[in-house]
Amino acid sequence: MSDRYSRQTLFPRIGREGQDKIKSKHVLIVGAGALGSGNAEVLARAGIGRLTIIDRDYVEESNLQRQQLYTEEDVAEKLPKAAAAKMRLEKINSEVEIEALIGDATPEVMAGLIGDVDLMIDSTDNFETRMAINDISQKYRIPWIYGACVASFGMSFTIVPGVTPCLNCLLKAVPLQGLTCDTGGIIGPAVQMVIAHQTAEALKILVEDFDAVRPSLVSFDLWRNDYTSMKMSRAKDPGCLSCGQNPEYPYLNEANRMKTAVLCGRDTVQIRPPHASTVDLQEMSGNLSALGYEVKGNPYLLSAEMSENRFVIFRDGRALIHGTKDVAQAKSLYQRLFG
Amino acid sequence: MSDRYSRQTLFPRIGREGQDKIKSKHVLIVGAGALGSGNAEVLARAGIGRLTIIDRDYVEESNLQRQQLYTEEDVAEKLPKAAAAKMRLEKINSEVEIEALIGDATPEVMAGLIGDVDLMIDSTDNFETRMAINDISQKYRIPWIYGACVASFGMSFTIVPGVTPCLNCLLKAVPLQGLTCDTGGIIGPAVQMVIAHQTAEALKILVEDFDAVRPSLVSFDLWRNDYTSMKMSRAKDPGCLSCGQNPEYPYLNEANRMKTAVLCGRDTVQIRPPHASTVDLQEMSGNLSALGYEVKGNPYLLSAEMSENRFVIFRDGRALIHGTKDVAQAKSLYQRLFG
Amino acid sequence: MNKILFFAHLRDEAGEESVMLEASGKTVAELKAFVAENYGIHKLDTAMAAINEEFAPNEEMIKEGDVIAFIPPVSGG
Amino acid sequence: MNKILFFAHLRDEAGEESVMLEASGKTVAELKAFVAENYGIHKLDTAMAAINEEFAPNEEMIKEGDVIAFIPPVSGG
Repeated sequence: MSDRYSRQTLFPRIGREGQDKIKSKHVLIVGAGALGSGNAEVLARAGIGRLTIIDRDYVEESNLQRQQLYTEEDVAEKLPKAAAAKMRLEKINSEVEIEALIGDATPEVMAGLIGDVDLMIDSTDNFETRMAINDISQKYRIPWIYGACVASFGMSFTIVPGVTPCLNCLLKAVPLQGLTCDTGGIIGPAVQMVIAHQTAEALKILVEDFDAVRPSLVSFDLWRNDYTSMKMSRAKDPGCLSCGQNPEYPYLNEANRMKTAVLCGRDTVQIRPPHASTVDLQEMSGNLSALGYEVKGNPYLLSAEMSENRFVIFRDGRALIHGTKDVAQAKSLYQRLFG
Repeated sequence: MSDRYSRQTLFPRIGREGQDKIKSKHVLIVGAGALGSGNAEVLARAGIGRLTIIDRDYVEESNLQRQQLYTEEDVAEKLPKAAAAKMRLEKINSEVEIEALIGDATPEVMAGLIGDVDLMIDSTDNFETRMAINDISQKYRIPWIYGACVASFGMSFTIVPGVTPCLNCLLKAVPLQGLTCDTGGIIGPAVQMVIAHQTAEALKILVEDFDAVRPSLVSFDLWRNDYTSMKMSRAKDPGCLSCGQNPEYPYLNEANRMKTAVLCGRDTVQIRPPHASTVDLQEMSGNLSALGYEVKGNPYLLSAEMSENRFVIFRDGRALIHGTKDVAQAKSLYQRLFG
Repeated sequence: MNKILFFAHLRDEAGEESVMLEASGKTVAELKAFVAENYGIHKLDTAMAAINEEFAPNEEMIKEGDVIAFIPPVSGG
Repeated sequence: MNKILFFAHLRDEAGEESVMLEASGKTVAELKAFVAENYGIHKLDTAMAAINEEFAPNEEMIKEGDVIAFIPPVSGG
């Protein structure tokens, strides 16, 4: 064993045996934004054997404030995040095998990747993908770690199939209009705090110290000096469609997904949420203005424009993303606003 | 204002006014190890105006497991940490003015740097330097943020002169033989957690939201799922020699410092702690063996050797560091073992 | 009486960190509806609820002295 | 009775997360000495003590029912 991991093998709950286990494991990180880049860096430094990272976006200037693997040069070159992450991670630890996938983490894509994956780390920015991760976790019996943050607030919860409740037990449905970093802002320390929790849980699972896995959902607000643990033993729903007695894995089903269509000849992608809902157009208008968009609207719809981004949102949640035929990019923009 | 900080100015407690304040401020980071590199990265991404970073070490292989600015190439080139940190930080944010100082953070050196510094962030690995930071903070009325971690445990406390108790109120003396990363090991998530707390406090101070500053000392254990806040209002000692009515700033005084001497012709530095103490040689022997040292000893002393490092420790805390005439490097090795 | 705690943006919407209410005998779902209407909080129906720091489903009955926390799931990452 | 909580490496040394003791009437310094001797904990004299989650100096007198936590200052960074 090289000197490289000496400070980690000195920690008795890992030791040399734990280090060998970490080296033999494969982690799938879904998303390479703030949480994804941070989680990937901590695990690469810790000596994970294999990392698969999937992300559909490229590095933008507004990412640099909190996404730790990226530089100004990555922005200038408009590198896809997964590719830029892989390059930096290889400089950090050339012993780690890294697979970078540029594209949308659909249920089919994730199911195809899951083969020998030991753990999934949620680093996505929307609940549709999280619910799909949750169903894949249950179907293939692979633990995953939920993490999210907005403003100075964040939360994390570790889901071990057969042991803990699952995300569908807690949420029952995809919550629409959760606050996102694009609507509520985000500070770097909140990102770091979620990463600290997700990677600690990851190390416990990788060294197979399941007794140490946190049984509660943690939430915190670093600006308000709050830290709360919510016990989860009673959250398990025996009738849950994801983890109950007769699972249907509803979020692997087309019917529960966002519908997208490229509108021929119009250079536009139409997005329709799986279930009709009512968007608060006035609130959304305020959020978009704060982000720098030029916004126009009426009681039925709202149109917004900023540099190359141009879109229209209707009250029922339907949207037209103009100026693109790229479905993944259109979904990315939509989900950054709606969560 | 560019798009770069849009997600941070969207956070209402910062806003555009707060962003301008951050841009106008100067932070001194003492140490560029795990906490120093992480704190520096978060603040550089957040758009701090000026950073001064001081560190006496160069990048070693065993640092890569947790010190986030450094790569395998920095190890191969044996770059000083402060210099390697500056290079990476400039790629992350070329708008930040960064001064990298390679050397020992003695009280005199720190006092010379303090001119227009708005905040000091403790990222050091020993209490002697922390007590000096604490005295400088009181003497020059500059807030500082204590942070430390070992194993899966860590703590942080924000010290605002005239408002909170100071570190000398809490500790009364330099605690000898605190656990260090070299004796108790350390995991990356514990580092990230301390950084999250230190940088959140830093942002509050930089935007001058002093009401939000955390009034308690936080400590946590990520493996054991502990998180404790200790209220500090009653900790203030009116007779404290650092922050009381008749301050003497004892840690700016030579008498309370480690004594070092280069032993002529022997390529050896002698180190003597300021006050005699009793080292548990048996425990130290176990720690050093776990780190990979070859250790020999008797009831009076212990000698240890690993590649180029070779030293002898006596029961009263005195040590001879062989094979070097560099006092800063010798102190670094000593303090990594004794804290 | 019952103490009701708000987390994250719910706190901004409520304008307070916590309120005191008589909630015993109500279910979690009923309390959510009551609070949403009387304190002008949007989207409380999708918030998670804890009673005395333990997750509580919508059907759960609130007892005298219980402390209820509303924690909104967040999505950013 | 009093609950005594140990943090960080003190917990490893004590072999327990917490112990129950009769400590009322003792000062913090006296309790430290007693615990160090009876639970084989080194270096407890430099640990910080909290009574009911509030920092307590060495001279502070412990009362019936107080929860005492010992938190060692750590140095790594």
